[in-house]
Amino acid sequence: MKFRKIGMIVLALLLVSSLMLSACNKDSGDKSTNNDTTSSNQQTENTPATDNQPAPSGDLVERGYQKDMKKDVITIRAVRPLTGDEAIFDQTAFGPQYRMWEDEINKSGGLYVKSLDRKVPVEIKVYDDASVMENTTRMFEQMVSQEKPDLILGPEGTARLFACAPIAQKYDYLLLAAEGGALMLAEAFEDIRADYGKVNTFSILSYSETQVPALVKFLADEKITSVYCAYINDLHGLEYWDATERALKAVGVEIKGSEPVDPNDVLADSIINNAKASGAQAFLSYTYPQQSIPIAAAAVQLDYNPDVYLVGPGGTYDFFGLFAFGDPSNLYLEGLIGWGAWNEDSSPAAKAYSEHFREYWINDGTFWKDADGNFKDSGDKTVYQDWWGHICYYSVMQILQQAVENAGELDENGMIKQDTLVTYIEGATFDTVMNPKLHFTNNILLDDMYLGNIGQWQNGRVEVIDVDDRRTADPIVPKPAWGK
Amino acid sequence: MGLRLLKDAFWGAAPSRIQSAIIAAAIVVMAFIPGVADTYTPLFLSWIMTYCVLSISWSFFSGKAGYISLATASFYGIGMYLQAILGRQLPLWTTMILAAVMAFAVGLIIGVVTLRLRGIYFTIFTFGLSLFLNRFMNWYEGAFTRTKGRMVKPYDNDTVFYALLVVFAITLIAVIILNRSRFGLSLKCIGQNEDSAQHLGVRTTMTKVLAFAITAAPVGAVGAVMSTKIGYIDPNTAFGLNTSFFPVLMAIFGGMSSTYGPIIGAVVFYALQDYLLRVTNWHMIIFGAVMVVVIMLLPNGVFGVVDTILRKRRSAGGGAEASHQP
Amino acid sequence: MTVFLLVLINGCIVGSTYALMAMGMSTQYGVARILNIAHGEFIVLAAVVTYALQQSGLGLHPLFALVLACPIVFAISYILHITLYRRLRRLSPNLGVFEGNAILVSFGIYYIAQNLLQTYMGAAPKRYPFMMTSVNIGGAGISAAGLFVMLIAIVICVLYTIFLSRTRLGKSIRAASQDSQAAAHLGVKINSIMALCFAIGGILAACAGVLMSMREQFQSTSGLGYTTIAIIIVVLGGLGSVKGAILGGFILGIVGYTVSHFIDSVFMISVFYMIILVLLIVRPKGLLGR
Amino acid sequence: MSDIVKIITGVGVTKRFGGMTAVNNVDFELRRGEILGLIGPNGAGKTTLFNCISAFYRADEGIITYNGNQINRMSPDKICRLGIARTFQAAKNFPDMSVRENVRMGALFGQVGITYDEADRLTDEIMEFAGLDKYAHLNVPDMPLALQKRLEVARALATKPGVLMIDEVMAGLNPTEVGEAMELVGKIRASGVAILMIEHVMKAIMAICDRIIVLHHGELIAEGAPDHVANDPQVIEVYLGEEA
Repeated sequence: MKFRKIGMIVLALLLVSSLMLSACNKDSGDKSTNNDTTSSNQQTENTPATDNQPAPSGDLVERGYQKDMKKDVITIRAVRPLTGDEAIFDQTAFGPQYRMWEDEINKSGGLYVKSLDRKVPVEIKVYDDASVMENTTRMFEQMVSQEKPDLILGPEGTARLFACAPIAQKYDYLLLAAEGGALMLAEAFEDIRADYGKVNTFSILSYSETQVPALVKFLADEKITSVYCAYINDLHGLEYWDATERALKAVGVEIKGSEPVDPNDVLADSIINNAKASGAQAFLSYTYPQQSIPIAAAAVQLDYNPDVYLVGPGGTYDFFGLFAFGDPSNLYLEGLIGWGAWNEDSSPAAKAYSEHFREYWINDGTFWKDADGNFKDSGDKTVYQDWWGHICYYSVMQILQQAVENAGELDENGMIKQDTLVTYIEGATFDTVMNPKLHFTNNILLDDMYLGNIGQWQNGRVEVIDVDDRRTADPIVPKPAWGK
Repeated sequence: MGLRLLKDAFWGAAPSRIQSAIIAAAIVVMAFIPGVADTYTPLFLSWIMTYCVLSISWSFFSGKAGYISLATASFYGIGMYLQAILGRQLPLWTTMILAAVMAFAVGLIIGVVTLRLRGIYFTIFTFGLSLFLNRFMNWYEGAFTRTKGRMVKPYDNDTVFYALLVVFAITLIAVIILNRSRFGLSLKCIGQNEDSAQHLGVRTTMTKVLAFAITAAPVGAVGAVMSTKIGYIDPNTAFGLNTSFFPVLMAIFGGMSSTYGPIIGAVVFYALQDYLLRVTNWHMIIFGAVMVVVIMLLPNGVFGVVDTILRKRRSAGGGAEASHQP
Repeated sequence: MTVFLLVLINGCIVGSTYALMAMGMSTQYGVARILNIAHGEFIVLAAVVTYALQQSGLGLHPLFALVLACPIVFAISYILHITLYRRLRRLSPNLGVFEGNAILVSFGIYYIAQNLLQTYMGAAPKRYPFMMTSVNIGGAGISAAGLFVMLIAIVICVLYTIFLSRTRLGKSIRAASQDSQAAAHLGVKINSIMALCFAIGGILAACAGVLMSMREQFQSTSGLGYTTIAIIIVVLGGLGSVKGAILGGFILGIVGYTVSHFIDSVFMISVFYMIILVLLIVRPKGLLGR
Repeated sequence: MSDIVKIITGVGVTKRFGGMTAVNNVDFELRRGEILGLIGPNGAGKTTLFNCISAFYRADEGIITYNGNQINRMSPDKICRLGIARTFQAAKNFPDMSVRENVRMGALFGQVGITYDEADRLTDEIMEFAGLDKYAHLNVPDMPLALQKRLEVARALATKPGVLMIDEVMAGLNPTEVGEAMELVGKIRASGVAILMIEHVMKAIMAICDRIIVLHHGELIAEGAPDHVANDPQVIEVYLGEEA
């Protein structure tokens, strides 16, 4: 029996130590060896190793001082859910944008890096965190501390953005957020600025800060006097409804009632019956597709047709009519309002981008409509168009591209310097599909940067109905009956 | 008198010198890692130690007493939320102790209420408990604090690593000592045959409740520490089902019959999961298959296989002196 | 129409699908002693079959999917039992250990099934239009699809209870669930009965999946939600008692609907789980359990 | 008669399961250093009475005392620590422990305040007393029935009881094994431990019991010395009546 006791202990220690060794010299970055042995909690002033090259500055970059440096691929990594509850975001939201961008930029020879004065091919690789937050933060820290890629893409959703922004800051990585944005994020930015003196995370997507005032202005403009709201019991729903409730009370619109909706267990009939009983003119469904769809389906079944029916995130997606009612034409959604918003009339750049996006994915064969416009289902590869986020997400890739093109530079390990990009982005103006002269104001975009805040389905198309010059068509209020 | 009673119940024969020497050496070696390795390795090892603590604690109670508990996520989540709420005002080691005490208290209450339930009912109760806490916090946070999740004050990887190392060391040493003590043996008797144990003078209910609560404490402490590494926790993260099921599978894979089985299980399973997540989208299928195979082929895990071979050979061989120390 | 009637009818509509989900699990636990964590995945599988049939453009009524979904799920469940669970039963020293191990094995199967479903159908929610109208009862609109689903669910419940009480196979199943050793002595071939029961539980899950897909949308990850609801009802009704599962399903549907109507649905869910916890302490054998 | 010391007394002990009364108003007593046989046809309530004494069941009515204090409200482990040890009809040993370890558990938990060394010494004593040390290497679940039962008796003895309750320790044994079991029971009585025995093997009961009580349909129908009970017409009619 003695053997068993000692044998087990030795076995246990062998395994633990072998794992430690493998973790220590994990291959960090394909090019450089990991000689950074400074203790882990080094502050941000990443004192460059003493090298003989003078610190690079603008003109030096002009003279291509790094021209001869060897750099054959720009590694771009991200940690996002590819399986589990939140996998749908990578399939329909940010995913199609960065996949299209990567393909096209490599076809054009690669991403132009200022200091190298040449284009370098790009390789995007996404690690799957299986929609488990524990994995997200651990794998994100492994990515930025050990693997040290050239550039990183944002995690999925607001919650993961909260979790990863401090880690990106600690390792001084530029983080352009795609999906996700919230009032609390602005507060989180202030905390980071207080700790680190600057903020490496930039939020591009519009959120309640700009959209709720636009909605309240719209309701007042359409003389809507009463509202009922079903809001998802999570960060998005609570923030949007708190902001809306305050704004509506300020303008004297009556709140007939509100109820939280559980993300997984949605009793749609009960919600619709409550809304119907409240007699409110406007029904706000501040929920994600997983909840908005059953609620909308119940509204149709119980023929509940308020004057204004607003659906939360996903409402202005091409897939909404399909998922909710099995109707690819989206005519069924006539008059339904959703957050957004832009369409092909919003601006020439937006029109060009929309057509380009459609063409690209039709050629790829996974667009939800084929060339002559009828429905084509390719399982979880299907790509839809979204008349709120997509144009922002593609702008994220454009901002990243223009930052590297104008201020891209390598550090002593041959990786792209992050702080020069951050400083550049803070001050620069970008020519993006959502706004030709886009610029950040302390890491977020103000209202005038967006093509619109609220959209309405009108004969199969989303029209911007903000009460200002961004409006592309007059709103239809009251909403016509379902399915006309 | 009280001290003697305590010593009598909880201190058995001292662990063999070789064993204590090796463990001490291992802990000292691990204490040097943050200095040597890069910044990520201490974090990765902290997660491994987390699951070691979870599976050691699980196997000390459920593995020995035979009551399969799926309540690990509940205590883990309690620790997380306590850290999220108090993390900004109190230092880490205070919140860790508070989380351990809180988990112990909840474990005591749940234990008293449920441990007269047998078998499947106890398992369903603990499964339901984690889901209830998840949904209740969902409702409470929405209705009262008007948020879904909470930001947690971050700590750097080395502090977290040392905090974890302390909890891991205490848990491991406690389990080794308790395994030998009257308390540990009575738990084992309960697992082997509860009726016989009770008629042998073992205070079955008190032992079960106390063991359930004692094993909850380290889980709470570990939850508190690791929430600082997640940064933003919500009910699904805190009371996730994986936290209840993974330690069970790790303990079964490693073998519950020995103290070190769960460690092997935790190390191998966690490394496997991390590797699979990076390599394939089919990680859940492979992981699920490994789970099924482990339970089918190794009912008492890797060590179980070693143990049965040894016992068969000894039983057939006859005569071999068998001073079998647990 | 009084609010009470509205809540009752809608509660029964929700309750009928709950009952179907729970009946399958109750049958599987009653005889085969397997609390199947992957139960929800079979429900989703049946819903996927229905959706595929609807998309195929044959213009068939969704109920026809039963003809396809039930045999598929029956076959999968049967094979699963004779390969995995039968061997596990031989391996486990006693019933208590088997029940514990069966839960863990079913958790592994849940992982596999969910990944396969997600790989096949993607993460997007699926839905096909069916009876998108409402029936006016006493001034309030009740969803027509809901009433239709409730009707079919009640028919299935009645048929199944008759099957259990009248047919020879049904009697041997009930005998096996009372006391498997005793039944074995009476010449009931236990092993095959258990595999059959596990597979019959699968059929009931398939029925629940087909009916549920008529009323609401589903996605690859909704399986666990159905499983947890089924567990609550099986405990409420009494582990292993099919009648208890039916009664428990309707009760939970009505209680759930009432709570969500008068308070809100988020609170309702935590009430569900409170019920399961209190019940297990106060009355572990549930309403009709033995 | 005056020096008879009653260790265990039962007055009006009754136990019902649903409608059926398993033990109906039974009075009995166990005297110091005595071997008391408890016999009766199957379903007579022997094991039920047994279980009421050891608190495996809780008696519905009646009072059971041990050395004068009432025990039928106590938990089984308290009763064991007081000094009443028992075995089960189907030997309930600890499968994953060695023979010695099984006995050691009895030693460790049977008495309050016993130290580990005292427990180890007691274990060696009992192993030798019960003649188990030559089987110490055996794998408990694979042991023959006789050894399984002997192990359970040894474990019970390790709790240093004042009374040992044995439930059918000879059932299913061959004649030589019965002889060995009888010899062990005799040795235990000789060591001063009173014994209450349920047994079907008449030869053994008649040979070693000082007194016998007979139960039938939950009621006490006879009590006294073995030969007195053997000739009691009611007992004969009950046994013959049952078997015929």
